[in-house]
Order: sequence, then structure tokens, then C-alpha cells
Amino acid sequence: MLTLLLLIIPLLAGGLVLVTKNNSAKQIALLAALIELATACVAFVQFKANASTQFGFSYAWIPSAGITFSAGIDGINLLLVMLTAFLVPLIILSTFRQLYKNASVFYALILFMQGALIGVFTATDAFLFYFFFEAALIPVYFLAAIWGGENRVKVTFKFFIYTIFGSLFMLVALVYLYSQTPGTHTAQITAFYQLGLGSYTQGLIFWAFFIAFAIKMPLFPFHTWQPDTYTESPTPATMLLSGIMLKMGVYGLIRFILPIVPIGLQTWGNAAIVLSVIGIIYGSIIAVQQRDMKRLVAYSSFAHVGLMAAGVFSKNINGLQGALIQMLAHGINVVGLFFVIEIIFSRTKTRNIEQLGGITQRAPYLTVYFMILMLGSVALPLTNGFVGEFLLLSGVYDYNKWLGAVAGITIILGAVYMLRMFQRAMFGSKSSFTEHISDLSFSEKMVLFPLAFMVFWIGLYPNSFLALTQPAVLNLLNSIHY
Amino acid sequence: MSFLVLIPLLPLLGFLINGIGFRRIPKNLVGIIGSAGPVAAFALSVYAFISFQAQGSAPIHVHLFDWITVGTLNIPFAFQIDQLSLLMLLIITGVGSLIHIYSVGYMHHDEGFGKFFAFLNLFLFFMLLLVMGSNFVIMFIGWEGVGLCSYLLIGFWNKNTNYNNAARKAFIMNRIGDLGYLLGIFLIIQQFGAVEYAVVFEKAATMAVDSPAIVAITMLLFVGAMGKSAQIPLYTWLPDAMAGPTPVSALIHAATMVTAGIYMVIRSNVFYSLAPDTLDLIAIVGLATALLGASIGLFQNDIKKVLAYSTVSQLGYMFLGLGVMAYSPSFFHVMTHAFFKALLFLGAGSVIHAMSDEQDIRKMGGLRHKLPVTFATFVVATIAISGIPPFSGFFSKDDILANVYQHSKIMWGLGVLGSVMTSFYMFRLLFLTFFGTFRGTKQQEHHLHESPLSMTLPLVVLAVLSAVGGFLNVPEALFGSMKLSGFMAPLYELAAKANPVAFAHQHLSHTQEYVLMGVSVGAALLAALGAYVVFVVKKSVPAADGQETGLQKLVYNKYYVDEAYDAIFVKSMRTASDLAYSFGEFMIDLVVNGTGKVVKNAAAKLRLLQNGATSFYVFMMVLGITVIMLWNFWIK
Amino acid sequence: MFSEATAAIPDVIQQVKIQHYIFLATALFVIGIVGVLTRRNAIVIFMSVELMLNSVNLLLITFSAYRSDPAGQVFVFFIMAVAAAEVAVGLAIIVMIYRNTRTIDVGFLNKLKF
Amino acid sequence: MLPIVLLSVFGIVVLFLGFSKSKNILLPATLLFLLVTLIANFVDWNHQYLYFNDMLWGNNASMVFSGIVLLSAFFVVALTRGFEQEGEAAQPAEYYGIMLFSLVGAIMMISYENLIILFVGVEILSVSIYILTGSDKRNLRSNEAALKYFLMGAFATGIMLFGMALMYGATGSFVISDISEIIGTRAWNEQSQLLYAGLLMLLVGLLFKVSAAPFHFWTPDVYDGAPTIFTAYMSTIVKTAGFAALYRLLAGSLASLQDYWFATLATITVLTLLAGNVTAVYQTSFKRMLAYSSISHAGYLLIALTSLTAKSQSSILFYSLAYSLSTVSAFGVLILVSQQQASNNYDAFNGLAKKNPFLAFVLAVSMLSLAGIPLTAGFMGKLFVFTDAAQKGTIWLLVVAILASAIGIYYYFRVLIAAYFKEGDLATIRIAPFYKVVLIIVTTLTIVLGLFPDLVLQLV
Repeated sequence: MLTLLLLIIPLLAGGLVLVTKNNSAKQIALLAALIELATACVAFVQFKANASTQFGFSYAWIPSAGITFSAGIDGINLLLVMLTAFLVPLIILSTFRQLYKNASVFYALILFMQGALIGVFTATDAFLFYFFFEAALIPVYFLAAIWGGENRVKVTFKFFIYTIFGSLFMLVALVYLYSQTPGTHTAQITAFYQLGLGSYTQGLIFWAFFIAFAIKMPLFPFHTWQPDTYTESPTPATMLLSGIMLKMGVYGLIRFILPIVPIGLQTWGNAAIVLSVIGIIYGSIIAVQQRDMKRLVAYSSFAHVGLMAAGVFSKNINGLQGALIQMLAHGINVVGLFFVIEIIFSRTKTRNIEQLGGITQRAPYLTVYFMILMLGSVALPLTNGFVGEFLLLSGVYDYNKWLGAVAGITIILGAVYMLRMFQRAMFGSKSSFTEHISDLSFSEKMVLFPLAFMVFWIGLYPNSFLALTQPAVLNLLNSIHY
Repeated sequence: MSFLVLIPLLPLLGFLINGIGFRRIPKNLVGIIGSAGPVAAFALSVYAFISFQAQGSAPIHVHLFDWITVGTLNIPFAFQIDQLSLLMLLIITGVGSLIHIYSVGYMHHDEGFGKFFAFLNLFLFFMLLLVMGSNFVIMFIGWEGVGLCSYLLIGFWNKNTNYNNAARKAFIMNRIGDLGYLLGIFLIIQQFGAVEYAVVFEKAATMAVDSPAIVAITMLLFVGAMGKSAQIPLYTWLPDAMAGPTPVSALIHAATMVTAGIYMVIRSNVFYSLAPDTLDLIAIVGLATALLGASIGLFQNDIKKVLAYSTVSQLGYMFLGLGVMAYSPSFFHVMTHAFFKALLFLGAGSVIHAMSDEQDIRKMGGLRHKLPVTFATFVVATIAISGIPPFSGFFSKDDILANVYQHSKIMWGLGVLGSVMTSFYMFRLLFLTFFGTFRGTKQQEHHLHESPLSMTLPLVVLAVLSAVGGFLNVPEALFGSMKLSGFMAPLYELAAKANPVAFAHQHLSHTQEYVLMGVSVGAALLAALGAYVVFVVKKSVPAADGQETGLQKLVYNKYYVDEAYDAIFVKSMRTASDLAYSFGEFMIDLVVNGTGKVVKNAAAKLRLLQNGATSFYVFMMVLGITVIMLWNFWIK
Repeated sequence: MFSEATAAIPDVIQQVKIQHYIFLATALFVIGIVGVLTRRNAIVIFMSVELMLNSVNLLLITFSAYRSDPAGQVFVFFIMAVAAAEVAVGLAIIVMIYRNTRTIDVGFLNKLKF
Repeated sequence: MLPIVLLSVFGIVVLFLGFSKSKNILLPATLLFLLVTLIANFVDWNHQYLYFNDMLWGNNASMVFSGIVLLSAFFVVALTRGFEQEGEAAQPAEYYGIMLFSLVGAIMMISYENLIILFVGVEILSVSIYILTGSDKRNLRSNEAALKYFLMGAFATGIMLFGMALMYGATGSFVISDISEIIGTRAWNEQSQLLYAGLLMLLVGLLFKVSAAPFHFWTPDVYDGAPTIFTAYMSTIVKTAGFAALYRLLAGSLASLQDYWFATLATITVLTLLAGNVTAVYQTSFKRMLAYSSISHAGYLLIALTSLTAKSQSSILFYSLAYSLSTVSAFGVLILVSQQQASNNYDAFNGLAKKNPFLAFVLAVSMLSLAGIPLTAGFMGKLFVFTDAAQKGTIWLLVVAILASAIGIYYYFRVLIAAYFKEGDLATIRIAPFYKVVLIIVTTLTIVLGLFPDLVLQLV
């Protein structure tokens, strides 16, 4: 029942915010998001570390077609639910210094988005999953296209069509799987696990899923929508996209590809993992020379998510656990980084690192938080990024040592581009843009502190998360039948 | 032994206090807080050392909590205290404390005083984790953590872009090594399913000599050591790292962090003893680094650069020692090197302090009168590093060389050549700085003064240690008892069991040892004499920049390695980046947008069918019907 | 299947093979189609359509006769009635166009395209 | 039977009302009549009925189909508030009357048991639509549309009749269930050639009505030329009735021959999907785009028809309803916008959201539904249709459909981009309260059905 609550709170609150006045929208939205977070925390605390689906519910939705409205939390989506619940209040809080036109619509869309994301992560019915998977796209599309930058219309349109194009392939796969279920059909995801399809079919379904998720994450070479969209979107939308939404893809890999088409993965996994690894290096290399901070982080995010995918495709416990914890870690880091960039941008009106410099002299707190998030992002031990990347790389290494070694180059390149950005922006002498930059305000600290706290919590004691997900992951791996 | 936790925790506490309150805490308090941690840690280390021996020298395992547990792999956050970590603890906290105290004076006028102590403390924390950790991953935490602190401290004066670049270079080069180390860990996990030293080594000891897995692991770990300990080809960051404040150079880039590679190899001696191939490589790399560093040191004019290349060279010696399985001698050298190199750096710092931040030895000279304490301690250190008895460097270096001689005479010869160069450039440095006449500006001369007590006291302490440190491990030939080697012997028991052949080497006869000592000491003395003739008697001063010729120019410019790296790696990476961004992205996007274009063009063509003519529409209908009929009645 | 006809059917009709009726109807139908395809005058086109309808009528009558089943003939009446209604509307449309454009050439009417 | 009788009577009543001076009561009266008919439509609920000498047949499904048609008609009629303003030539009573009559045809198409009724139904509907299309007598575009539609429609009727005649020849009956019985006794490859030729031609005739490729060419021109309100009318009612008729034919009598006609129909499906979706991409006129969109939706419906599984009927039913609702609201917005801007182009919608957020929202829901994005009925419709195809095992058809809908998103969203993200000089549009209520109901229904499709599905 907690899941239902988690699902409904943001949706109801979104509706409420929609009809409130613009100037009180953000407070109500924040309150709702905090209530959601509190609910999620209850779920987190009460969650029992076993492989079962908990706090679940199931209602007949389209009984004639065997489609149910059912959702629940298990070890695989727990962290993502937590991530969503944790990030959204921060994202809302991060906008407190900004004045958005039609604020009530803006915040309502964010809340709708949250509801849809929770729906994607918790759905136990395949069609419900798909329903939310696409529904999540609409609020963020409007967020990006209404409040975005100069080229927003063109860029977000491409993003929208591209990602929907991908998910339509998934729809084919889901519909097919559904039609293969015995008796009066059911769309329960777990029912798909038992189908035992032939290897040719599995190969096709694998690709259908892969394209859908690869575009969503995005993986090389399906990523060209991403940098533009991240750059053009308003920062809250970018945060939603990069912090949470791209995890839908990784989550899909774990939830669908691994257990449903293991033979397909067996056949095509090499190709997929090679693509992922290419993406890691490709994205990192490109990030090295970027000047626009947002674009740089966008490419870095692209590289990181490639590693997550590679970890999942390596089909071992390290890779999977690494992917799960890295999803959490990456969400925190990337949201933090985008927020820092937004802070700098709002004060200097530029995101070009060539035009920045010397910020640390006037804004030490900003520097410290930026550094913490950056270190998390470059996977320094004792920060959250390390735990994830360590496990992921070790998983990939187990799969194939050469791929592991190549993927590992990301930790070098990650340092190259992140330090470059950090140095150019924060160190050196002040520029005309940064001359009068001010340090963090209270509300900004309130956003960054929890993020930094999580960076260290996950880094210092990852077992508090890993232990919760482990049984479910082991169960998943054991249930894969070749 | 739960107090052991306090050893790393105290510096961390110092970091947190100074780090969070770096703007509010008054300077005096900052210094005290900053130094208290290391000093207390040192005291605890001494206590740990004593109680360790008291309880029979069995390794102590302190399990704090399970850090990462995934599947069957468990990575605990745990400490292992044995001979090796204890010695490292003593060096780190001991030298560290001295340098902290020194910094109170040295950095007093800096606006980032609090920040500086915070970073130094953080460094100690990570360094202590590195040596205390009971598994490879905890070591890796420290391994990367010290890299971070090194980055922060090299770029401490972050307004200067060159310094920042140097810091970044250090971090990235270290990261290259770290990747090797990380892959090594992965292989260890794959092979042994664990990362705890105790478990891993126990399993490794059962494996065959030169088994591919072990060779691969040792190679990969050594890559890590190359980065951290500045070996060819990853050494170029270390000279640049001199951009940091001098105490940093002393602590991090001379005494402690850069020796992490040696620590790691000794720690993993079970692996390395089983991989003679890797050892050969290590010896060669070490020797090459020793020679390269020394040769570059010959012509450097920046006081800290000379010391930096000297450090590179000395680290090379240590790896040379490791390569011939002279683990204890190498460690002995780590220890003595920590004393005299820290001393040299601190002395250099004192000089720089006095010279108003001038580092070019061509502009110094005759400082011995103005800086007597500094001078005296510097002399001790110079003699020690040059390997002249009875100072510490002699014992440790000779120990290594003796072992090398047994392994290969050519290597020994080259090693002696290196020590000749060492002696020459060190005395060159000494003479140019402290002898002759002052060559700087009037203003600098006016400001010349001996450093405050907080700076000179550590110098004196280190000078004493540099002088007598060698007696910890006096060879039998000189009627010693090899105390240190004896103390460290239990570390190799497992390795010796696994590969007894490797450990069963013969001892040199005393005569041979005397001859070897004589040769190296004589060579060092000759070199010193040479330097004396050139720089004191002839009073020659190195040429100004750009005036060098031929070989000298090549060496002075560090064989253009930096430039080569820049051209090969940095430039190509940038080009690749630009290319991928412009061309690659364009091509990929072309396919994506092209798909859209194709549809659009198809639409443009297809809509022409809709030409508005009724007759055509009817024709299409009839055509449709005809095709359907034909297909169904004839073709099917 | 139509070989043995029932006694009630006049022999006159059955003297001609049913295939011939079918061919005739089809021929008429095709002529109608060709007319629609080739003519540009709206009225002529419409006449061709009527020809098609009448070929259908013929076909229906034939089958009806051979089967002695009145349904076919009933259908013919329906077709005739409906066709008449269609003619009314169709001619009205054509007249309307003629009023506006002074032509009933369908080729002239292609404002709407693409 | 009752709705047919009622509608005929009401039609005549409306014509008579037209003679009275009080034209204001025409609209309410028509709506009332439609409402009454809608209720009357369901009197036989849960009974399977046969009327008129077994020529009309019906069950719950056909009643729901009729319900959809009547509901669509109700909404469209409700949007006809603009008749009075269209000039002195307007004869509202006649149009209302013709609409009511045409519905008789539609219902006959839905619930025929005898092919004669199908023919009569098709003609009643078609002839009515010819008139409505040409109703803007002075407008050359309207004239042209009417003539094209009429000539081609008559031609198609000819084809259809020929097909019926051949089938009659082969089976000796016009009755669906009899035909089915006769065909059912033999395997599909043992049937007579007459039957094959007949069924193919009959299909072609009906496919023309639902604008399947390559018999779709009339659609864009006719939709474009007809007065917008009648475009809305025909695109909803003709399509629903046409598909109900096709389903009845295929499921009722030709199901056992599925192996025979499947390839043909599948090919036509693919052609329709591509022709509709691809061509729509290049349009600048929103109205004309909707015409192509109507072709493409015929393609999706054809998927369900081609697959012909146990669930096909409910899929077609739901899809028709979803499509009708979205189309009504799309045209509803278009009518308002084009009245102000005197243009049907995408550009006319520029800046709609700023001054008219309500209309923009209605438009958005309608476009999302047409594009098949979740939260809307259109998505559920697509889902069911695709499920049918998967059930039948024609995955390739599914893939084509998916690609087609990806293209679809492009052109549906262009109008949203214009409405939401572009600057324009659209002033606030005054919306009559009743008009607004209709839009609200339609939009709400679209969303509600998108969330709870079972509300309709369980009726069948």
C-alpha cells in the first residue's frame, strides 16, 4: 500500500499545484515532495532485505485483457524509488531563487513527472510500466520545451520523437511477450520470465528492448539527442532527465532484458557491451574538450551510463549491484553538478569555462560542494561514485578483462575532463564574469548539503544500500535460465 | 588494540576542524590543532610499536565494519598492523609531525593557512589508511586519497594556472597508475575471490612460480606503483609537483606518498616473489629511473627541481632493490630517504623562505653564514644522500647495491654510476647555494635571515636522524646485526615458503662487501670532490636559460619527455576529442536526422500522387483492384 | 454448381449457359469501368457508373433465375431505387458545379491536391 | 430497430421544424433527438435481436458501435453552432435532417444481417455525405470535393455491388450467417472462383469507404474541401460504421477464409499505414493533415481487422471510439481557430496556448491521443490493436505499425509546437458555453478512457 501512496501523492499534489496561484506553487510542491520523501523513507526503513516484492498492491485495471494496475517495491527498484523521492524535493528547492513564468504549471509538471517515474520503477505489470515509461516523457518534454533555452523547440522535439521511437520498439516486444503468455493472457512482468522463448525470438526481443533502453539512457550511438537536450533544457528539467529519467533505461535492462531474454543476451550481449564500452570512451573523450559546462556534464553522464549498461550486460553480481548503487550515486552527483552549474550560470550568465575562473576566491562554500560532487563523479574512494564504478568495472572485468581495461580508462578520462572544468571555473584568476560572484545562499546550501551528505554516506557505508538490494539481485541472477 | 583506530582518525579530526572552520579559527589555534593530530598519532604509533613487540610480534587485525559486500566478495574496512605497517606508521607520523611543526613557521604568512593544515591532515589520514588497511581496496582508498591531497596541495596556490596544471598533471598521471592498480585488484578478486591480504596471500602462496595470473597481477599493481612512485614512464609529474608549498614537497613528494609503491610491493611480496619476470622488469625500470633522474638532476638550477629529480632517482634505487628481492634494504632506504630527503626539502624551504621565494640556485650563494642551522643540517643531508659513511644513506644504499651485485654486475655498475651522479649534483647544489658569494638582488640579501625555531627544530631533528638512522641496519660486515632486516624478516616467511629458490641466495663474503663499499664510497667522494673543484674552486655558475648546448641542453630540458608526452598523448587526445565532437557526432546525427529526412522526402514524393485529378484516383483504384485480382487468381 | 436447374425456371433463360450471362455482365461492367477511366465529362462518367450498376443487375437476375431465388431480384429493385436517388443527388452536384464553373469537365476540377 | 425508426421519424420532424420561423430550436431539438435515440439504442441490451425479416441483426457489440456513432454525431452536431453564420444559403434544418438520415445508414451498416441492408446502409450514408460535402454551394472547393466524392463513391458502390452479386452467385444467399454456413463446409482452397472474386470486390468497395490505400485518394481532397464541421462528421461516423461493417462481414461470414484474404488485406494495411502517415508529414494544412491522419488510423484499425482474433471486435470498437473522440475535439478546436485566422494551416495555431490555454489543452489531449501517447484513449486503442496483431503472430505488421506511429508523432506534434512554443497573434477566442462543455466532455472522456479502458471494453 505504501507504493500506492508513493504513486498517488505526487500526482494528487501535482493536480493541486496546478490549480493554485503561481506564487505559492513552489511551497506546496516542496511540501508535497517532502511528504513523498517521508513516505519513501518509511518504505526504506521497513523494507526487508529479501527477494520479495513489498508494499505491493494489485487492482484489476483492464481485466478483460489481464492487465492489472499493480506495483510494488523490491530490491531492484528500491534505490531508484528512494532516489526519485530524494531528488525531487531538492530539485524543487533548487528553483527557489528562480522565477518561472506560469510557476504552478511548472511545479505541477515536476510532480507529475515524479509520479510517473515512481510508476515506472515500481510497476509490476508490463503495460503499466510502459504506460508510465511514456507518460513520464510528456511532463519533461513540456518542461524542457516551454522553459528551455533558445533552440529548445527543435532540440526537445527531436528528443521526444527519438525516445518515443525507441520505446515503441519496446511496445512491440511487450505486446509480443504478452501474446505468448499462456491461457487468458497476463502482463505481469514475472510471467514473462517463465516463457522460455526460442533463441531467434529472444534475439529479436533483445534488440527491441535494447533500442528502447539504449535511446533512453542513452547508449552509443543513440545518444545524439542528449547533449543538446541537456544543454537547452531548464536546469530542473535537466536534473530530472539526467538524475532520474535515464535510470529508467538502466532499470529496464535489469528488469526486462536480463531475465526475459537471457539467450538473446547470450547471443548479442557482446555487441551490446562493446557498444556500451565504446560509449564510455567516446563520451569521455568528447567531454575533454567541451567548454559549455552543461554539455560537458552531459557527455560525462553519457559516459557514466555507458558503464552502468556495461555492468548490467556483464550479468554478474558485481556488475548488477554496481549498476544499482551507481544509479543512485550518479543521480546524486549529476544533479548536484547541474545545480552547481546553474548557480554559476545564474550569477555570471555564462557556462563557458573559458570565461570563468577564480570563483573559489569569492565563493569557498560553492567550491567545496562543487569539489565534493566532482570527486564523487570521478569516483574517488570514500565517495559514492567509487563504490559504483569499482563494482561495475570489476563486473565488466570479470566478463572480459580487455573490455574491463578499456572501460577503466574512464576513470582517467573522467579525471581529465572533470578537473579541467573544475580548474578553469574555480581556480586561476578572476574574469570579468566572476568578479562579483557571490557565495551560496541558504536555500542553495540546503540543496547541496543533503547531496554532499549522500555522497559520503554511500561512499562510506555502501552496505546499507547493497545489503537491501543483494537478495533481489541474487534471485534475479539465479532465475536466469539459459 | 582498538586505539589503533585513533591513529588515522586524529588527523581526520584535525582536517574536519580546520576544514570546516578554516575562516573562523585563529591562526595560532590552527597550527596547534593541525599539528596536534599528527603528533598524537605519532605517540600512538610508538605505543603501538612497543605493544606490538611486547605481545610477540604477531600481526594484529582490527575489523571495523564490512564496507562493501557483494555476493561472496566481502571488503571489510579493517586494519592490519604488522612490522611493515608499524614502520610506515612511524615514518609517516614522525616525519609528518615534524613537517607540520615546520609548516607552522613556513606557512605563517599565507592566507590559506587553515586550508593548508586541513589538507596536510587529510593527507596523513589517507596515507595512514594506505599503510594500515588490511586489504587491497583499503590500500586503494589511501592510494587515491593521497593522490587527491597531492592534487590539492600542489595546486594550493590556485591563482597560478601553472601550479594548477601541475596539480592536474599529477592527479591524472597518478590515475593512470591507479587504473593499473585497480585492474590488479579486479584480477585478484577474480582469482582469489577476496581482497584481504591474509586470505589472498595464503591462497597465492600455493600457486606456481611465474603463473600467468600472478605475473599479470604483479604487473598491474606495479603500474600503480609507477604512477605513485614516479617511475618511468609515469615520473614526469613529480618534478612539476614542486609547485606546491615546500613542506608538501618534503612530506608528500619525498618522504611518504611516493614511497607508497615500495610499500605496496613489499606488502605483496608473496606475489612478487612468485613472479621473477615482473621483478626483472621492476629492476630494469628502477635502474633506468635512477639513472634518468640523476642525470637530469645534474643540470637543474631550481633548488626544488634538483631535489625532485633526486627523489625520482632515489625511488628508482628503491625499485632496483625490490627488483632483486632486496625488500628490507629497499625499505631501509625508504626510511633513510624519508629522513634526509625531508631534511633536504625542509632545508631548501628554509633557504627559499629566506630568499623571499627565490628558487634559482644561480641567484644564491654564500648562504652558509646567514643560515647556519640550515647550512649545517643541509650538509648532513647531502652527505647522507651521497652515500658517504657513516651517515644513513651509505648503509641503505650499500645494502641495495650489494644485493644488486649478486643479481647482476652490470646493474651494480650502473647503480654506482647513479650514485656518482647523485653525489655530484647534491654537492653542486650545496656548493652553489651555500658557498661562494651571494648572487641575488640587494633586496633579497637584505631580507636574508635564519628561519624561526619552529622551522629549524625539525631540521635539527631530521639531521640527527639522517646522521644516525643508518645504524638501524648495520651489515654484519661492519659488525652490525641487521636489526631492521631481522625485524622485517617475518614478512617474507610466506613468500619464502612459496618460492624457496628465490630466497636461497648466497651471502657475499665480507671481502667482497668491503670492496663494493669501497668502490661506491670512493666514487661518491670523487664526485663530491669534482663538484668542489668546479663550483667552489673554479666558482663556475651554470649558464643562463637558453645558453646550454648539445647534450647539456638535452638533459637540461629533461630529454624533452614532457614535450613528447604532450605531443603524443595530450595533443592526440585533444584532437580525438575535437574530431569525435565535430565529425563523430555529426556523422551519427546524420544517420538520425537522415532517417527523418528520408521520411520527409518520401512524403514530398508521395504527396505528388495526390494530384487532384479524379481520373487518376479512379485509375489507381482500378489498378489496385486489378493487382489484387491478378495476384489472387494467377500468382498465388 | 448450376448445372441442374429447378423445373420452375423457364427453359428460355436456361438455354443460354450461365457462364455467358456472367461474361456479358462482366463485359458490361468492364466497359463501365473503362468509361469511368477514360471520360472527362462528369455526366458521361456517371452514365458509365450506371452501366456498371446495370451489369450488376443483370448478374443478379441471372443468378436469381438460375437459383429460382427471389432474393436476387429483390436486390435489383433496391439497386434501382437507390441508383435513382443517387442520380438525383449526383445530378444536383453536377448542376451546382456547372453553375459555378460553367463546365462539367472533371479534369478542370483539381484545386484540391497534394 | 428502434433507433432506425426513431432517426427516420426525427429526421422528418426536423425537416418540418425547418419550416417554422424559430430556427433556434433546431439545434436543441436535434440534440434531444440524438439523445433519445442514443438511449433507445440500448433497449435491447443483453439480447441478441433479429428484425425486419431477419435482415437486421444486433447484439451488445453492435449496439455499442451504434452508440459510438450516435455519440459522435451528438458531439459533432453540438459543434454546429456556426450554421447560422454561414450565410443566407444555409439551410440548417436540411443539414440536421440529412445528418439524422445518414445515421440510419450508419446503423444499418453496423447491424446488417443481409447484404442488401449493407448496400442500402452504405448508400444512405454516402448519399447524405455527398450532399453535406457539397453544402457550401458557392465554394468551389466544396463543389469539387462533392463531385469527386460522388463520382468515386458511386464507382466504388458499383464495385461493391458486383462483388455482392458474385458472392450471391457463389453461395445463393445474401444472408451473412447463411453465407458463413455455406462457406464453412469447405476448405478455403476448395471454394469457387466466383466467391473469391466476389469477396475481394466487396471488400474493395467497403475499404474505399474507410479510405484504405490504394482506394484512399478521395479522402484528403474531400476532407479538405468539405466544410470543416462535415469533415469532422464524416471522418468519425463513416469510419466507425465502415469498420463495423467490415468486421461484421469478415467475422460473420468470411472468417473461415481468413487464410485466403489475409495476405491481401495485410498488404492493404501496410499501404494504408504508410500512405497515411508518410504523406501527412509534408502537409502545411492542419485540416488536410487530419485527413491523412484519418487514413493512417484506418490502417491501425485494419490491423485489428486483418488479425481477426477473438478480441478484434473490442479493439476495433475501442479504437473507433478513441479515434472519434479525439477527432471531434481536434476539429472542434480547428473550427474555432480557423474562424478567427481564416486559415487551416499549422501557423494559424501559433501562440494558441498563451491566450487560449483551454483550447490548447484540448488540442494537446486530442493530438496525444491520435499519436497514441499514454494517458489518452488513443494509446489504449493502439495497445489493443497491436495485441491483436501479436496474437495473430504477424509481428512484421506490428513493426510497420510502430514505425508508422513514430512518424505520426512528428506531424501531430507540429501543431502542438505551434500552439505551445511559437509566438502568434491569436487573440482570445470566445467559446460558446455549450461548445465548451462538449469539448470538456470529449477531452475528459479521452483521458478517462485512456486510464480506464475497461469502462467500454466490458460492455462487449
